Amino acid sequence: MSNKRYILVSGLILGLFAVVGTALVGVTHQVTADKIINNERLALLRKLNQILPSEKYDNDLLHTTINLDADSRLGQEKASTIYIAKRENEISAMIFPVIAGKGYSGEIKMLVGINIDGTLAGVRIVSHKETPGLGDAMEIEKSDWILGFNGKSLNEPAEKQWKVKRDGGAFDQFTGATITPRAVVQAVHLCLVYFDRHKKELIEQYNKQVKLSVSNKKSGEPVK
Amino acid sequence: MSDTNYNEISKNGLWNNNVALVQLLGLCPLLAVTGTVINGLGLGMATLLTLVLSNAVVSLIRHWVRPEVRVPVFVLIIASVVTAIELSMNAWLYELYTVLGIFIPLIVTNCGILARAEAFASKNSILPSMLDGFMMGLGFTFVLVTLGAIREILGYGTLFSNAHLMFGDIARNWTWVFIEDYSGFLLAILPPGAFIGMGLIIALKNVIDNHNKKKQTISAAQAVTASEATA
Amino acid sequence: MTEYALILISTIWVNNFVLVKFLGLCPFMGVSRKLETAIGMALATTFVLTLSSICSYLVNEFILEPFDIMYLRTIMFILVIAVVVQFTEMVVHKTSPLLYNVLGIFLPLITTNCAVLGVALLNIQKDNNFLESVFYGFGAAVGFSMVLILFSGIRERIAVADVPNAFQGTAIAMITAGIMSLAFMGFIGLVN
Amino acid sequence: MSILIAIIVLATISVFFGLLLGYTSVKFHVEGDPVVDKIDALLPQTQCGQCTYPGCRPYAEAIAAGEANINQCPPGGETTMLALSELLGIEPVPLDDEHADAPEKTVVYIDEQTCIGCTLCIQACPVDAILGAAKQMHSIIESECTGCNLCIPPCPVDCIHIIPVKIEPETWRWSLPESTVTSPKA
Amino acid sequence: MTRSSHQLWRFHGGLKLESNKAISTQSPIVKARLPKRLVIPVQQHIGEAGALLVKKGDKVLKGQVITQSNEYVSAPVHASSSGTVIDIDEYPAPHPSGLNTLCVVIETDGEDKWVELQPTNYVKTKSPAELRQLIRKAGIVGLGGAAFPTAVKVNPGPQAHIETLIINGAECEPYISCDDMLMREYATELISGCGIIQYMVSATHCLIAVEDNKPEAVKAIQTVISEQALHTIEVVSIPTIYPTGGEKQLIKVLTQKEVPSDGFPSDIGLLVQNVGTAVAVHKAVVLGEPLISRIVTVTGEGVKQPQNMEVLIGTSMSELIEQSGGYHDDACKLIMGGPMMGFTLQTDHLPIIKGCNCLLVENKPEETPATMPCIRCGACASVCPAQLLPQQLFWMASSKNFEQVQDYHLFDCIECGCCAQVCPSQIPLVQYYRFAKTEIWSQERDRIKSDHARVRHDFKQARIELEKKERAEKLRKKKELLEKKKIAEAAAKNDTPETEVDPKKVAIEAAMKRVQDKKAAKQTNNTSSDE
Amino acid sequence: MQFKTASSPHIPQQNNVQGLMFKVLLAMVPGTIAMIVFFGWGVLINIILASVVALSAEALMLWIRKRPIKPYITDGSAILTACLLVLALPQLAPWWLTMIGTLFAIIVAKHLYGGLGFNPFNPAMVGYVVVIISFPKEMTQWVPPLLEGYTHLTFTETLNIIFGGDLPLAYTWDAITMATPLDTVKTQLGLELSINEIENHKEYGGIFGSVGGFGWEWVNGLFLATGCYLAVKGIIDWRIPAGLIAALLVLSNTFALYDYASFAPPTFHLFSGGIMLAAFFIATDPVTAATTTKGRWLYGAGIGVFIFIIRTWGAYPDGIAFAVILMNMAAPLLDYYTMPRAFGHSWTEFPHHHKADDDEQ
Ligand SMILES: Cc1cc2nc3c(=O)[nH]c(=O)nc-3n(C[C@H](O)[C@H](O)[C@H](O)COP(=O)(O)O)c2cc1C
Ligand SMILES: Cc1cc2nc3c(=O)[nH]c(=O)nc-3n(C[C@H](O)[C@H](O)[C@H](O)COP(=O)(O)O)c2cc1C
Ligand SMILES: Cc1cc2nc3c(=O)[nH]c(=O)nc-3n(C[C@H](O)[C@H](O)[C@H](O)COP(=O)(O)O)c2cc1C
Ligand SMILES: Cc1cc2nc3c(=O)[nH]c(=O)nc-3n(C[C@H](O)[C@H](O)[C@H](O)CO)c2cc1C
Ligand code: SF4
Ligand code: SF4
Ligand code: SF4
Ligand code: SF4
Ligand code: FES
Repeated sequence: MSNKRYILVSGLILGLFAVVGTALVGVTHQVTADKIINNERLALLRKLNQILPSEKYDNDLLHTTINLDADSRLGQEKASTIYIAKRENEISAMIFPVIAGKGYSGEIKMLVGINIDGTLAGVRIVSHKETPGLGDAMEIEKSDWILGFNGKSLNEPAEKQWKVKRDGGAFDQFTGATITPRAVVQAVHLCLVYFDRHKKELIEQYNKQVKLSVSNKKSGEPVK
Repeated sequence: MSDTNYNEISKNGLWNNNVALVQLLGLCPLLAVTGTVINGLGLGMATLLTLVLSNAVVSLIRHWVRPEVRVPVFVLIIASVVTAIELSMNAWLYELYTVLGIFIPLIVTNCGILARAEAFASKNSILPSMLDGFMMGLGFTFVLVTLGAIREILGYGTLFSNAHLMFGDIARNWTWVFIEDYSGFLLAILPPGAFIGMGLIIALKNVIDNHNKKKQTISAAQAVTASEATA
Repeated sequence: MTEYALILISTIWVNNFVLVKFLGLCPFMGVSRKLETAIGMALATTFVLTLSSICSYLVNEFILEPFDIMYLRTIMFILVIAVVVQFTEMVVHKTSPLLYNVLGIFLPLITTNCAVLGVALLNIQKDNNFLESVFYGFGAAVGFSMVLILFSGIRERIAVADVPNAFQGTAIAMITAGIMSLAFMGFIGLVN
Repeated sequence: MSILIAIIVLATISVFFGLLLGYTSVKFHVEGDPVVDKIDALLPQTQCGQCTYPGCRPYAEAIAAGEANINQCPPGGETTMLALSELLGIEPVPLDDEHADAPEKTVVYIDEQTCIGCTLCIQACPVDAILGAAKQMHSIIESECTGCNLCIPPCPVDCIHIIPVKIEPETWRWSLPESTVTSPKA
Repeated sequence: MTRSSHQLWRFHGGLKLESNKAISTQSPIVKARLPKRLVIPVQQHIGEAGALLVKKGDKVLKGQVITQSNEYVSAPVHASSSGTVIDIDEYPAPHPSGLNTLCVVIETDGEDKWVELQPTNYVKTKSPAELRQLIRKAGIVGLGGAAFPTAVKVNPGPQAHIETLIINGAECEPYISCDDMLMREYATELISGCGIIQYMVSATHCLIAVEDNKPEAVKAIQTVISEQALHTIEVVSIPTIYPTGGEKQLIKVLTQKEVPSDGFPSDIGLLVQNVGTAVAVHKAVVLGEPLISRIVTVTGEGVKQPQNMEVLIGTSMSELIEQSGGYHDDACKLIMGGPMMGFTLQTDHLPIIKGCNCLLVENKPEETPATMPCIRCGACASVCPAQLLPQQLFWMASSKNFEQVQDYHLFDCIECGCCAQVCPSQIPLVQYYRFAKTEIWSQERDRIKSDHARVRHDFKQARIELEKKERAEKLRKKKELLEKKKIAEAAAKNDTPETEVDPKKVAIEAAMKRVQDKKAAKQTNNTSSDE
Repeated sequence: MQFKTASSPHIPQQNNVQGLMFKVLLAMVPGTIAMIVFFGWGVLINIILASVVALSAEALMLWIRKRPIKPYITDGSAILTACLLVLALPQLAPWWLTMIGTLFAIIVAKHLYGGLGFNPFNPAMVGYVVVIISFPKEMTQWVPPLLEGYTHLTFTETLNIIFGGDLPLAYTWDAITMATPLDTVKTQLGLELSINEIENHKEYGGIFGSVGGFGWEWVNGLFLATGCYLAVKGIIDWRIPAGLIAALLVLSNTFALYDYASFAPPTFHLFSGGIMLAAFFIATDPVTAATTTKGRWLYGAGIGVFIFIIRTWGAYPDGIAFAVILMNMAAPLLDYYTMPRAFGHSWTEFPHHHKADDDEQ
């Protein structure tokens, strides 16, 4: 066989299999694409629902959001998304992504839900690198500690009490591990303070967004 | 190959030439996802499916492929199969999929699979190839599950936790709890535990093999003496 | 600059590909019996891993995303890697027998090293930009090479030790890897 | 539609890669397998065929092709097996039990009274270690004999005998000290 | 008294050992009785054994040559006394293997009659080459232990320029005192021998190195030197550290130079000879006497009367022991050489050879120490005078990793035994090295043999091939011939007038046929060579 | 007459492994007593427990492996491993924790590799790392050193805690344990206190003595003294501790000079935690250390560097065990690349491969 044909055949064989393989995958993709997107949505929603049970709101939580620029007060160095819960068209709560930077080892990523009246709806840990068996008691799967935040607010306990017990505060630490809870308490507290200060701005920003999208919709432009 | 020895294929896949224990291939997923039995089982199944399908395809096309594109073609086939499986799992076993994470697409580079394609499927017809794939996959899954069980029991004190990831909500209460309030032997769950556990399993296989060999030689020797006695 | 340094520290020490992330274990176990071969494998892997990082970035940026076929990423990456590796092998084989002896014979083995595909996938997952991708791949490779070479040194020692029968060979190697991994746990917390 | 795009993109790329590989495999073709030579150099060249291959080189080729195990050469014994495992970077394989100990080195000698000068042994000897002509007494050049024993079966009068190679003080070897704590490995 | 103006250096490692020499230096050197039987091995040196010049039944005189070799590195062997050759056969050799070696057995006649000797009165009338010839004829080998033919050593070759002759009187091994006594009693001969060697290799200096635990010897030599007012010979007292007597170590101590690993002292302008060798040279040149006797230290706690003896080569060890008062009851180990480097013998019915400087009888009923595994403590490395890593050598030798053990310079090991001496795990390290060395040599021999076999095999293969080809060729030629004949016959037939065939056509046909045949033949050739 | 044969040398010698180990054990006594004095009976109880477990495990493994038991049981290495492990553990470590650590050390880290002399990793440190990773909570139960304000336990109380796991009625864990100085410094630095503030803190300040942690200074000082004695006697190689201490000193000094508020001073580094124990007794374990002269310098220095890195930036308060195992990993390569120049060889031919020579020919 001449070299040229030899080369050509190689190319074609590979091409042929590529076509077949891609077709297979393509079809699978078509079949599964919607489901996958749905799955991802559901997963996020489930997490949010842990903080804010679905009966507490009636809007499409996943699509009611404010995009926030990087803000070190929430520990976020990248732009982040705040989820807005509404009930009968009134904003009832917000869920903030918060990062506690002073954990025992590395960042602790959490979601903090705050009712519009300033009380905590709930806190959940999204990811962390604390020592397993020591610092990980903050996970809901490991202990109920994190539920202790429910219903707390800036004044309840008092400002000075937003510490772990060892530091003279109101929150339990874990035996042998003070740093992790300290970091979490601190971060939650900061978030509450943030909410307290910026509540108005946030609501305004949201309303603006809504208007914009409404006008956009009117002018027929899709929202990104 | 008409006189394919199916028994032999099965034995090789499950034990004598076990992908994980003997060929030492596919170690990454093996060690990475075996924190629990269910994770192991999930990845094992995915791998098994990949092995069967890719072996089948490779066997079908084995006469058409020329050497310089052989590896790319095989890889392409395996990758297609894996991606299809990945997408399906993502759709129907979403949570398991997120737990196994990057190791599902990495089945592609599970050298065990390419090795079977090269060593067996490209030389045999479709049925033996599929059986080979199945048995190899089963052997692999077996190791995954064993290691998963060891690590789960030691690490969490449970077995079959999170079964719902794979079998749906009915499986939520399948979890066996061995020790209530077990604080956990973390080593077992952490990376070092995976290596050490695997080392112990391989050693165990060696012990069993040695034992069998001894038995064989002893029985052989007995047979010889017996025949001598009769003669 | 510090962020690149951190990527290197992270990939080499803290999130070592082999001992912590469980990638590239097959060559780690398979090619570590002798120091010399381990060094060869280390060099070859460093080359391929870095290359694969670059290729996968390019493929992602200029093919997958523009055509919106992200779901084909596994296929694309592995195909590109396989072809690049085989191409390199053939060229090196012909042009530089010396280099071939050092690197070439390991090249085919590398296609099925999950670290190679892993680095490509992780780069996308982490949204690394071009330079970050390169550093990530290079760091991962250096981490891989380092533990591979250290491991081979220890294995040469173990090979002459009075290891119990059942543990000879791969069993004790696994346990050794386990203890190495234990030691690497000490780096937890250095960087994230 | 999106499937079509996917297929087109991938197919184009694959064809390109295929062409590339085809081209390189033609342009950068390399002949020969130097590994065989290296393996052959390690074998004892006794040419005895105990490895089940007709001589050392065929065995070397079989090893290189991955068809034969490295522990099949009894004359080479453990040393050769270890050398091969080193060369090929594969795990040492224990020798089959029967050949576990390095076999004693032997040569043959021809009982000159009985030899009828049939020249059959000369034809069998792979290394021309037998001197003699038709109908005349044959004798072995001891220094050339590799101890392969191939000359024994053809001999019609069974006049070829195996004798151990004599050990002189100069060729004597110190033994490996027996460790009192770690029993020798299997 | 001693001129220790000479600057000294230190070599790495080494050990300070209890010398235990005094027990054998109480009395002067005793001449051993003439034995009834002398068993003289033909191979007593490094290099080739010579061919026998005598046969059973021959009468020999003292000093008569009994083997001779044409090899460069070899030395002849002489009859140590007059008598009759009663046997030439294999006898146990004084060798760690305990194997037999070819020996000439002489029954002495008690007359001890010399062959005619040719003394040289004025050494400098002879050329160095002539002197070397004398030394070669006298069968002199190094008496310091290695038994390397001295004639070879004193011929460093045209390029080498020997600056300094070093005479090794260190005698660093414990117990041995033969060199000590030799220096005390034969100082004059020693100085004479030094002068001769110095002249032969035209060395400008001569240093006689003596460990500082032998002040008497130093004094004796010093006296001779000052008596004769020699300026180029100097005696140097060196610190007592084992193994400072090792050639390379001694050179380092005296000159700070290191002999290259793959070289000889001559490469750096030095020559080292043992004191005994120097005396032997004196005897060979000045008196014309070949090397037929040497001084042997018989010592140790297991022998009743330790002493130094002048012994004829071939004398049985048991006789020496007997003359030294016999064994103590608790004697348990017989060692040829010193306690650090010597090897044990299974029996004392062995002949004294040129390289045997000491018979050491031990009485410690030492239970074999429990060997523990190496704990890598590094004690061995810190005492190794060759600056090796003994424990690495040990690991590799014990796992038969003969490649790597050479990477770690196994062959630079001088087997001094320091490492084994300090090893807390009591590992017989030196035996591992000896095992590895002999094993490697053996493999090397096998390799040479197998290379050789491959060549011969290929050669045979090629020959068979050739024969096959030739046979095929012959066959083809025969066929062709036959063919031609046929054609010719046919042509002849065709020549008959009845049929009119064009002769041209016939010729063309024949030619075509030939071409076809050739093609066919080529093909068969090709296929056969493919086989 | 027939004689015994043996290989040279033939001089009986005094050195043996047993003697070596017992000398090291003896040298550990003063420091250990200081620990008992400052930190209570827990140390002693755990040492006894660990030694018994270690010896039993050793005997069991030898029996299974069909090796002679007596020479190994009496060689002292198992006891040494047990003692070193216990000295690194918190004093109130529960019995099962000590046991798991010891069993891991003896069985996995030592005997799976073939027992004495064959293990590439320091058994005691492997045991320690296993337990600190697996049981971080228990590993923080350090007793405060003879300080006021903290309750001190009697022998029986200690025994009860270790074996029973329960505290005497009146006590809480927080009352009888506290973070070690190292841990405290790390924690408080994390909270952005300065070194000075930490040392003078009304609550934590008490645990700091004049140079290192209170009590720890004495323990370390005694280990330093006996360690030096061992080094002088040539039982351990002085280069390893020297390298370790030098590296730690240089690093901590540099950083403390750079920013004295956020980096602990060198004296604190050297006299807190188990540095002297590590430098003279742990890093010097001949089996697992590098063996060449240069290799030993590098080995010691490497441990020092890793200790500093892990102490300063890592998650674990003290990095000794990790650092030691990390350098154990490097020891074979260190040995290989620091081979001494053999007599009569030149440096340039390193690393010498005669195989390569063959190829050239
Ligand atoms: C190995 C190890 C891991 C630790 N991990 C954590 C952790 O993840 N979270 C934490 O808060 N403290 C952790 N600590 C404990 C801290 O070092 C510190 O001692 C503790 O937080 C102080 O709390 P305490 O005052 O209650 O003892 C760990 C300690 C050790 C030794
Ligand atoms: C094969 C061989 C060749 C030697 N060639 C020479 C030589 O050419 N010149 C020389 O001075 N010594 C030569 N020697 C002698 C050695 O340098 C050395 O003196 C001898 O081996 C005795 O040394 P020892 O007693 O320290 O072991 C040779 C030795 C051997 C084994
Ligand atoms: C460890 C060792 C110790 C030695 N000690 C002595 C010694 O004390 N006296 C001596 O003459 N030769 C000794 N030799 C032999 C010398 O190295 C060298 O071969 C000898 O001096 C050369 O002289 P010769 O050829 O005349 O024997 C020793 C050799 C070794 C390897
Ligand atoms: C100076 C010296 C230090 C030692 N240090 C340790 C040690 O840190 N850890 C340990 O388990 N054993 C130690 N040992 C004991 C012994 O060497 C160790 O158990 C071996 O590693 C077992 O093979 C030491 C022994 C000596 C002589
Ligand atoms: S068994 Fe060994 S020596 Fe004999 S022919 Fe085969 S390779 Fe050669
Ligand atoms: S003589 Fe016989 S045994 Fe010797 S090489 Fe020839 S055939 Fe083999
Ligand atoms: S002296 Fe013995 S135990 Fe120590 S390193 Fe050397 S061989 Fe090993
Ligand atoms: S016997 Fe060899 S390795 Fe041992 S100290 Fe002497 S020279 Fe060094
Ligand atoms: S499975 Fe990861 S390299 Fe083989």
